[in-house]
Amino acid sequence: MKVGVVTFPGSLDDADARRAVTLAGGEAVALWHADADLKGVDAVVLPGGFSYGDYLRCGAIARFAPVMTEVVRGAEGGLPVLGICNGFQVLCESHLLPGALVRNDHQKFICRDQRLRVETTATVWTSDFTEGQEITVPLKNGEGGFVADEATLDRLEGEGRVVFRYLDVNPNGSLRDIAGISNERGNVVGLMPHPEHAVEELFGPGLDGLGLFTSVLKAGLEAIA
Amino acid sequence: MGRVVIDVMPKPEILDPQGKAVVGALPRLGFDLFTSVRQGRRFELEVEGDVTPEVLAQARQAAEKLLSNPVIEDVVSVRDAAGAPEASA
Amino acid sequence: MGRVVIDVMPKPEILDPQGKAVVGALPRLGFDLFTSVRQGRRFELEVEGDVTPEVLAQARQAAEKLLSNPVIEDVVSVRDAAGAPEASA
Amino acid sequence: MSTGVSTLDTVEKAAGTPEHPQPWSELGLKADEYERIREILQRRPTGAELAMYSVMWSEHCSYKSSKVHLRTFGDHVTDAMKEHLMVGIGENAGVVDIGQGWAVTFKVESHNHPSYIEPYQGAATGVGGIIRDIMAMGARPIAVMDSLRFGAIDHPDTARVVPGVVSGVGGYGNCIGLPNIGGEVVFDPTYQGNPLVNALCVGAMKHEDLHLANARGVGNLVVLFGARTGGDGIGGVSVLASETFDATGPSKRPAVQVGDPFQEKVLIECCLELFQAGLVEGIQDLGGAGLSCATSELASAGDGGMLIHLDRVPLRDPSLSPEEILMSESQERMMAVVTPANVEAFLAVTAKWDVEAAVLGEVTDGDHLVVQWHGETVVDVPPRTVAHDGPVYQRPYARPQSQDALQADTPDALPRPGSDEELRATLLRMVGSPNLSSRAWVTDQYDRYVMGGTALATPDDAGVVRVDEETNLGVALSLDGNGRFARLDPRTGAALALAEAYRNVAASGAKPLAVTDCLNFGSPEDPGVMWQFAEAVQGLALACEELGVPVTGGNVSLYNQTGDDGLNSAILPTPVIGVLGVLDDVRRRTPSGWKDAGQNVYLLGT
Ligand SMILES: Nc1ncnc2c1ncn2[C@@H]1O[C@H](COP(=O)(O)OP(=O)(O)O)[C@@H](O)[C@H]1O
Repeated sequence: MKVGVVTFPGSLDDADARRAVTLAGGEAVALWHADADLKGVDAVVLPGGFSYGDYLRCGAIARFAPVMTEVVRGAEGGLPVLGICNGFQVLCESHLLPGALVRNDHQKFICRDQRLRVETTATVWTSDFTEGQEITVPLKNGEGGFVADEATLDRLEGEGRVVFRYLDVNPNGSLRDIAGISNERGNVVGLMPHPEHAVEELFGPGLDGLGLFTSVLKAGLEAIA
Repeated sequence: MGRVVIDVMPKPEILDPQGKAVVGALPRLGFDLFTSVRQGRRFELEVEGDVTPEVLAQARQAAEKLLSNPVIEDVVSVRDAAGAPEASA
Repeated sequence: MGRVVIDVMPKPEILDPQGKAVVGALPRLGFDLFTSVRQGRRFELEVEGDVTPEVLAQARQAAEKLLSNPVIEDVVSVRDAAGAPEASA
Repeated sequence: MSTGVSTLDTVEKAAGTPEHPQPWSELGLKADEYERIREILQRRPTGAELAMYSVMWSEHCSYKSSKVHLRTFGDHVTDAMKEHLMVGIGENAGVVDIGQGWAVTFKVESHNHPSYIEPYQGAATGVGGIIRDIMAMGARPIAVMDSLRFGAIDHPDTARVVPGVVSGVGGYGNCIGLPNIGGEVVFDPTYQGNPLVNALCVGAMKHEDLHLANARGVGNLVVLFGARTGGDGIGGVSVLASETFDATGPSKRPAVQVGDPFQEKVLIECCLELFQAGLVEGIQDLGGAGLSCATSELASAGDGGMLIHLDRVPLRDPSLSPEEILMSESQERMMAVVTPANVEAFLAVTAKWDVEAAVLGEVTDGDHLVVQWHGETVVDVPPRTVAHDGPVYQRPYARPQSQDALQADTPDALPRPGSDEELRATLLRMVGSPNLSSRAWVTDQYDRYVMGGTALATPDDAGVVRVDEETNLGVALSLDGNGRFARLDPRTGAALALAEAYRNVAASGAKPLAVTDCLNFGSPEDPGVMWQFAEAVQGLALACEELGVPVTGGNVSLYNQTGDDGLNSAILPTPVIGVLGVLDDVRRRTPSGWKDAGQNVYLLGT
């Protein structure tokens, strides 16, 4: 199964996302922001970083990259898409996911090993976890506060679309401790923490991040079977 | 050479961490008159010639499509820097 | 309830990476009229009563001391949101 | 003489107006230095030449006060110490062979004064500058570290400087995607008006990717690429600019530089693609002294001359004069030497990354660096005289009288905790003191995970990163200094700083291979400070020889003081030492601290 990882100018964790895909047993394919071409991949990861410097709003300029037209079209057709950190911001800016990410409430960049609860396994990116499973993955962001209006938050909760929730501490002021959400269909997931940095023993806080990548690979295999 | 000014502010109902930080810091510096602060963005766009209605129309489109995120922000003004407000929205 | 608006912009001679990023993105979205963009900040400060000269004076001080970094930014305007410009600097 | 350019100070004009008064003193040159320039050129310099010489002969660029002492490092390098050295002192950064076809390059550099003026941007551009040094060797940067020193923690100005510096280091490093794997934070009142911001970068490359900064091959093209050139950091030269401009004068010139880490990130990827495609003959970063430095150093290290058309430099501010363009320290720029056959492919790569590039000129068969402005020659100099043959000072130095009293005042006079209660209170006070407390408030603001190769970082004493994903070959680094020890005895203090960094690297399981150093001192014009400097260099050189690790490069920062009152207003003498070691498999690194109950604890050494 082929998983594409998009590189925008300013993407930083693109090589890490490709490594995670490979370690999970998939084939990682590098996608370039300026190509309106998904090279026939079966899923797409929008990685972390500071696309275009994130000087305007995080993800605001990346959203208009040629490759995003294809990603949006694919996502609407059911293609699994995962946005990590800056990728999550791009998904919100593209309106594939509701809400927005604003500056951390404490105004600083924060890097820490973050505990999360997996709130649902009903997405293609979390089927390999168990409901309520507690995992630890690195978090690193300056603008990670998830905000949306009350009605949207209620809908996300009601429809089981809150995918990850912060445990112990809310590191950035996200409303209702939300760390990650999905679209209605469950093929598009965005989260602020970095599962791709918890896939290799000794190079991160453990292996808890692998689950997202093995989930989508399994979903892919089932689709073929 | 003309110049268009665009103001973008966080929606009133949206959390504004920067504004909140400022309002907390002001009294510590002895500025005690302000009850609330919101921080937004101001863009200055330059054009070759005059600020025509066409320029203003394109500026408003850019403001709504790129310079602001409608989920959390409002475009509060698009105007000729000379002071004339936008023709009409 | 009164409101003061403060505009802070990067000094013209200082590199403005924000503005640079925007001016690079605009033509890709078909906005071709703009030759340069600078991005600054706009603050809205609220006070209990009216915007008196005293309020404006304190707002200007706050703008210079806290809201802007005088090494790289200029306070370009401090005014009553009702539109009246600042009394005098 | 054409009237349209009558304000332009050309070589032709300079030859005809020998008596024209020049602001050499305002530019920081001494009378004898100005005379020497006239001797070299056999005429008065043009304004542009004066600008180049003045900046390249400054303490910062020429090392004129420290040069005679720095030679000590070379004198104490044995053949055994050179075993792993591919490039030693003198290039942008030293290069160390770590085996399996891999090499690493690393260097520490200071950005002290700018960080006091504008803490965020000063620190940010400090990180940006050292990263470009590493890129210029052909390497991919893989990690950064930062060693920071501030004034008293309860001083009001510390509250301005500290958050700005920390978020500047983080802001640049995080945005460019380099893990921060360690550093120091120290508070001491002597750094009050003069904080130290020392940044280290380490990069890795395959042996064959090593690039050196020289302009060889007649006909090869000189390309400037990256950010546009603005009026950054040219405060001093405005005296020249105001001479060449009419009454309206130049527009305001910024005192500080603003960094654009996004531009630098793109520049890194662009450079690596250029290297990989074999499109670069020589490369040089633009840092202090900007184009003056890049052109004269490239030409000086090459085998011919160089012709530069300065009017082809892409400008951010069109009002800049030729002198100012030569001096501008605008960030995020690089200069490459490219064969004519490759230039099209070169420009295709820069275009792919949306990086602006301009062919400024070419390598010539002469032996002069010639700079033209719209066809008129404004610089015509032997490049070596600018870049390498600057003045060398034998500054007087002497051990200050006060040193005896300082050393006689031993800790024996200090009160000792006498009871359990007092011991407890002392311990609590120490744990809570600014210099011993947790550094998480700093390190939590730095990304240590990006690139996925960090095997050790905070709170460990050494940082460890992987170089090769296949084999897990990697490096360990530690950056340490102790100004209080160095103040008591500069020779021993420098040796102890080396010993600490060396121990930290060794304790992580790595084999220490090489050393970089940033020597932060007060004014070299004070014989007491100069003595501290000379002693520290001696101590470091001897300790390096003892331990068998060579100094591969570094940086000297002088004039770190807030007044003219000699040792009383100088900072503590602060040699900051970085040690690099190699691990064949970083998965076998040893973290500090014990992990499980029941483990035995041993104390080693004396
Ligand atoms: N400025 C800094 N940047 C990055 N890491 C830092 C910085 N200061 C301290 N650290 C890291 O924090 C940890 C604790 O630092 P410190 O208390 O100085 O340790 P020690 O006293 O053992 O040398 C170390 O891992 C060190 O590398």
